[in-house]
Amino acid sequence: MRSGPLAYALLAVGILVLASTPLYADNYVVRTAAIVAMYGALATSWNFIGGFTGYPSFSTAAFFGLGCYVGAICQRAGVPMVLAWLIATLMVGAFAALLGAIILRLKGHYFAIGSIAVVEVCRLIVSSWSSLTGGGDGLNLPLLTWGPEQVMRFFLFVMLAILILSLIATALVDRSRLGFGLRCIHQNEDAAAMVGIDTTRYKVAAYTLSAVFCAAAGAAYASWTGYIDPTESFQILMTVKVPVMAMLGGAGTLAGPFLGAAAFVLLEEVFWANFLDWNRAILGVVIVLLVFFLPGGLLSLARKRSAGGPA
Amino acid sequence: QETIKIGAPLALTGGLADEGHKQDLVWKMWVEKVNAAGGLAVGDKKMKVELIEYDYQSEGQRASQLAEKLINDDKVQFLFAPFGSGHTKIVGGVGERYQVPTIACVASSESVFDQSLKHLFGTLSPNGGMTTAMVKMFKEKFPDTKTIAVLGRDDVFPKSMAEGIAKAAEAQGLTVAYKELYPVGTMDHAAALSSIKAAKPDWIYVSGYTQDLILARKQMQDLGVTAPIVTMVTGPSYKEFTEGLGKLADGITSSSWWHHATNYTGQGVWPTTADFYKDFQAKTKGADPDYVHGSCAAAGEVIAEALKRTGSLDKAKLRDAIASTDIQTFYGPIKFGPTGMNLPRELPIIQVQDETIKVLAPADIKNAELIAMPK
Amino acid sequence: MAIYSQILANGLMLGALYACLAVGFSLVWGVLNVINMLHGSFIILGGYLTWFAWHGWGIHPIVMLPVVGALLFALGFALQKLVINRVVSAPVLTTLTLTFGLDMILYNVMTYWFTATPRRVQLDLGAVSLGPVTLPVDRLVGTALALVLTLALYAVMRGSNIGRAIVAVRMDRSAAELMGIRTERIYAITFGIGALMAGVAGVVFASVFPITTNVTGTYLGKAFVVCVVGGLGSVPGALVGGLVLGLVESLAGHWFGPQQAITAGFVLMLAILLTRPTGLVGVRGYE
Amino acid sequence: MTEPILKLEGVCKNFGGLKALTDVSFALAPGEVVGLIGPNGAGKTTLVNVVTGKLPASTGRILFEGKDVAAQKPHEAARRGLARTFQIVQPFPQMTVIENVTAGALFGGGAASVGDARDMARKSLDFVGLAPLADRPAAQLALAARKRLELAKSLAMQPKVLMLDEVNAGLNSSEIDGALALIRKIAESGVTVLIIEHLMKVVLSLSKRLLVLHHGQMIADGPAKEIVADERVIEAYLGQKYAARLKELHHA
Amino acid sequence: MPEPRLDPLLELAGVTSGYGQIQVLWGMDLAVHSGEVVALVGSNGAGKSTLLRTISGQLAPREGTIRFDGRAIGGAKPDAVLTAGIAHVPEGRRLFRGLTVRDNLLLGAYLRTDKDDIARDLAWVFELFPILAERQRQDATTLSGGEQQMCAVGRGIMSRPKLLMIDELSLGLSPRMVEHLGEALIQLNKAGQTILLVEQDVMTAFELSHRAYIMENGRVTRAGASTELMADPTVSEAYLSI
Ligand SMILES: Nc1ncnc2c1ncn2[C@@H]1O[C@H](COP(=O)(O)OP(=O)(O)OP(=O)(O)O)[C@@H](O)[C@H]1O
Ligand SMILES: Nc1ncnc2c1ncn2[C@@H]1O[C@H](COP(=O)(O)OP(=O)(O)OP(=O)(O)O)[C@@H](O)[C@H]1O
Ligand SMILES: [Mg+2]
Ligand SMILES: [Mg+2]
Repeated sequence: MRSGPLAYALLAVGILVLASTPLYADNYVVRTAAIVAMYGALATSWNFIGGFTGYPSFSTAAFFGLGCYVGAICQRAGVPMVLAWLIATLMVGAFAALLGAIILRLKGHYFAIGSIAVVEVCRLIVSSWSSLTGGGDGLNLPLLTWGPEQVMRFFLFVMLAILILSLIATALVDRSRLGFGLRCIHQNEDAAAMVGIDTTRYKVAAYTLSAVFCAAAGAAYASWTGYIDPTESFQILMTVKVPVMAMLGGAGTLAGPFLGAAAFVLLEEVFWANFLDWNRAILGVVIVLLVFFLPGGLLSLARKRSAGGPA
Repeated sequence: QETIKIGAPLALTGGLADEGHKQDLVWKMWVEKVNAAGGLAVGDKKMKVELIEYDYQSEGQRASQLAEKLINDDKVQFLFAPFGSGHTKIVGGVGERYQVPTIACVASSESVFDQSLKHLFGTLSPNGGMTTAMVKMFKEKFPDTKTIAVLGRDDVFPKSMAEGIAKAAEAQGLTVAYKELYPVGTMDHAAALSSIKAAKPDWIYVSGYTQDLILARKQMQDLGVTAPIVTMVTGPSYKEFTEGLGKLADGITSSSWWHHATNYTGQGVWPTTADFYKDFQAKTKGADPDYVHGSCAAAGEVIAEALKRTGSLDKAKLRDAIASTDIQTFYGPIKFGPTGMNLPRELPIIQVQDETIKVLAPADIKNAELIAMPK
Repeated sequence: MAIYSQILANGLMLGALYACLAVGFSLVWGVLNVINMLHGSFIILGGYLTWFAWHGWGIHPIVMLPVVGALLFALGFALQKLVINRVVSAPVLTTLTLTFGLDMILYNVMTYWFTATPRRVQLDLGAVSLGPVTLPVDRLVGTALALVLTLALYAVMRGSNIGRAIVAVRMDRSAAELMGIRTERIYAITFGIGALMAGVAGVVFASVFPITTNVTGTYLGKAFVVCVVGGLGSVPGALVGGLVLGLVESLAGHWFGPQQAITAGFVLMLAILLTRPTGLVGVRGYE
Repeated sequence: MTEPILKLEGVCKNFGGLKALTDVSFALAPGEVVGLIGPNGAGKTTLVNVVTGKLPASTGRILFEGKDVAAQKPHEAARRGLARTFQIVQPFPQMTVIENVTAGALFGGGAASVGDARDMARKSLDFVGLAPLADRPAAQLALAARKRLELAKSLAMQPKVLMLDEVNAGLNSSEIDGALALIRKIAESGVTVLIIEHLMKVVLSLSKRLLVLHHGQMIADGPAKEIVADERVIEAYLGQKYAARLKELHHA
Repeated sequence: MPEPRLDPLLELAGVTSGYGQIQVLWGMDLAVHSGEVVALVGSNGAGKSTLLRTISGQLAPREGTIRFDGRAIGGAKPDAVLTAGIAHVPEGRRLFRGLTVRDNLLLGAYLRTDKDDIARDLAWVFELFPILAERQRQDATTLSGGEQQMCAVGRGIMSRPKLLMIDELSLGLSPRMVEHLGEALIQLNKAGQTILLVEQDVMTAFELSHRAYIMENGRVTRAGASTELMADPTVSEAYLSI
């Protein structure tokens, strides 16, 4: 992943646009910006395992949902909000590390299935452990008492902060031994082990990184909506959507997942606002077209233009 | 000319699409009727009503997103909450934050209203009212009833019904021989039904959504699981249930919040239940409305009344006016309790007899007696 | 003890239906390396066609079996030939994205036309009793059909030229070309067979379960589990996986309550993934 | 007699019912160059896999510098100085040649930073003569160059023992001459080399000592000249015609 | 009827070919007559495999003509080329995992419909390689390297080709196995099979063939009778040293 200045410029512009929405736009736009930031963070997070390492992970919703629940349970126990988010992040990170040590022994298809099963199992456990999680009734969280504008801005900046942290982590990993090793694993895991890469540890690190930002986003999201339940928190759809976003933008790049998330969320926005009955189908058509005409993701457009002729 | 804007995030696709379409249908009927009459009275002038709907695809996250869009972009003055307790909570939370009065027509779990959302009002009565009376009546009619088996879907409303009935049954001296929840996404009830069969209960009570209940009834038949009383909540309230089961629906009891056989008179565009029934039949070419239709169609009257009384569009005033609503409609009385929920009333108990819905209680609208399940 | 024979019978009957549901998905995944997100919708489409034929013209589902099979084969064949083949050798995430998009379209079309109302073909054939065990006739027939169809597919895969060609293409596309196999055509046939099996599963399901578009995700999830338990890409794998899953869910439902039945299925799947990633009867080679 | 650097004692490896290695024992002295031959399927590659931790041994001890390493993972083997090449070359295809080798230096060769690793990689590319292709993606290389890349990568790991699994297969005679010179150079730098090869020309011109595996058993271990005249080896491996050809050459 | 002895069975004239932007073949001329064994040797990356792929239709020639049995087959798809009578045993055996030895062999006859003849040919392959008959129910990829190579050749024969092209017969095989396979090829040829053999081990190649071509950088640099080439000091210097 060679991230040129273009990628950084795109990112900076994107983040600035999102951050400045409260200055000129109404609350709904701010909210959309916060959702873009949230999905951006999820997709960027996924990139560690899916993009760098090339493992088709579908665990995003599990981490997000666990983040929701750990955060909510802490908050209900009286832990201050931000501390609750932190606890959620750490606990889910630890959980991902443990889980990773087990399911990362699987490769390819089997890993994909294992990771998707994790979402289901988490959902089922959360919904049957009613004493702690409220089961199918879900959990209510204390609503913030500030005015709607303030709440919205606050969560926009929280989501942006998570996004920026995930991007910084990406940039750091990209340059480090870890990033190099992960890319080797992506290319050829056997050979990677043979040159001395502790593949298990590296993969677990990537998987954990792919979890922590999701958990943080989930915990913040729970505080934001004020009510969570198992079906909403562990959505299989989210688990498929996030990799799709990353693919749309360009998996394995710094800016791609964020751009893909932004494009996806905005497209959804346009379609369901304008096509009541056919929004899903139209989005489906757009996805199909993108797969055909931009298989390398949106970023490949920019790259094609800047790269010129064949090397 | 200014209009009154009501926003409704609806599930037009996804798991709750059918319910969403019902809401969409009657709300549109109501708006049409109101506007044909010149609009709603706000003080002494009349204003047209505009209904703005978005499809939230049965996804909670999106429901809250669309509620915000309705408030911020479309500047609606009121929200109609979508179907189901869970999504009502989510949309209610958004309404609360923006202090936009939100009318929930299809949420009956007390847990939705006990979180001090000051702007959320529900037209259904608490579902606690559906259990105690039912146990009492069945015990009275069938004194041999000693044991009950309960199978409930693990979802806000069906779960609270399952738990409520078990509690009410125990309180009145029945033995709960079996009580389990099944998770959302269950494809098959054979295992649970086989266990129930082994327990030989006098009463089988199943809660869930239409498709779960159709499957459960069908499998009961297949596996030879029977009891003198079989209750499926809220199966027979829906025509999809009776249509899907045909003959098999016979004998099944349930409770409901409203039935078109009732005869209420009140204010609004449909002064009597019969008026509404007639319009509805005309619109749907002969279909029968269920409680979702009734409750949603009546919800508009809450708004109409509040506007009439306050004579302004001030949100805070409107909220207070709604809180003190006390009206009669074709759907029955609407008067909100301290949590914002319609006050308890005697709810209809119904039974399918010869593939049609009969009302067993309350006494004033009753048109049949409870019969045992056909063998 | 009587209850156990009933529970086992329930489990086996359910398991056969699961096998029928999963076999096409497994084949497409194993051979084409495509995780077919459309599979659940194909099943429901087959189910709806059956329902409409039955409801509208009183056509018996058995008659619809070959009709729906042929229609879905054609649909699958065309989709693969015209759309999916263009990216079939791309990484699995790309094809997944593609079928995800296609499913959004199909799903939307189906909910628009058919609505989400649960429909059921009311055959209500009653039940037969074998000692303490009650066997619903429609489910028994469904089970038999599921088994026969799955075994028929197995026979095709094992004994016919097309079957050999499908395996060959899966294992080594360019070597298969050298055998004179037209790989794109085999891909389309395989996807067609996958859709066909989904369609006939839909016919069987419509006669046994209420069907609605809401359950496409559930079906897809079951197909996943069955594939893993039995082994990816093989017909016997789907059969064994389906039966084992049916039994486990049935027993767990009895012992721990229905709430834990699905969890038990997933736990079984995770356990198998970790100890025997190739499934109970799977072949190696899909890593 | 110096302490052996690598020593196997009674190593067995089973795949289900198949006995791929049965009771294999031998030792390599530091700096030695030894050939390992045997019919197809004899278990040679399996042996390398077991020694480098890619596959766990069923039973037996593997001593590296006197320490039992039978339970090691591949990356531990690499860091200890046990490097290998793959019979079917395994580059990181989308990475450039230099990046491939850098990976070896960074993770196996103990380089302190990515920059250091790059310097080490450059040296090892020079050593094998791949420097001109340093910036090509590995996937574009022809077979001979790929095999060299494997070598360069292994060298960058600063190995003490290097196991070469058919690095010369598919090369023609003149290319083989180049490869031979390279392997000799590696051996001269003190690395212990185990060569697996079906090309007798390579094996004989590099190693004085030969090991012969047959059906997973070590059927011979000794000086190359004696081994190629051994009836069992001729029967199992060389074939009469080839043995005759070899003998002719010896007389000439 | 054309005179079979004079007209070559396969004839390439000025064929160029390659992958994407990389051109590999730069004007190949080559002929194979009925009943011959022709060897093709050359350094690594010379383009031998590319040539076979171009003939068998996996690659389309960019220029030049390929004639087989009197018909132009340049640019035809692999199944058409196979139907015309050319079988290609690819480099590295490429047997199908998960299929038995027998199924692998039968796949060689995928395009044939003559059931009885297929059975007869299968029997003939088993006669040629008795070990395959012994192992016919076993998963093909569990065979030893040499046995796999036999199976691959057998699979080629199963299409009953007029021309059998074999890429890298001896790659990774023990000397004894190479000898064994060589004998089998000679037997095949005696039974009338025309063979185009690509072989890295030049000594083996010359021993097995009647004529040979030497390729370098996508062109033919030498051609002639194998015995002559073997005796040529320039050739033996470049390609032969034990
Ligand atoms: N992972 C495995 N699972 C099952 N059997 C295996 C596995 N790896 C190797 N084998 C079998 O073990 C035996 C030894 O194989 P190995 O690759 O070590 O042979 P080899 O001596 O390297 O042969 P060659 O000279 O052909 O490379 C063979 O019969 C092979 O089929
Ligand atoms: N799929 C491919 N894409 C791009 N280039 C290729 C491809 N396959 C081969 N090449 C290139 O084409 C050239 C000729 O390769 P080819 O395999 O035909 O050589 P060969 O004579 O068969 O060599 P060998 O003796 O190694 O088998 C080489 O430079 C190689 O790198
Ligand atoms: Mg080997
Ligand atoms: Mg070649």
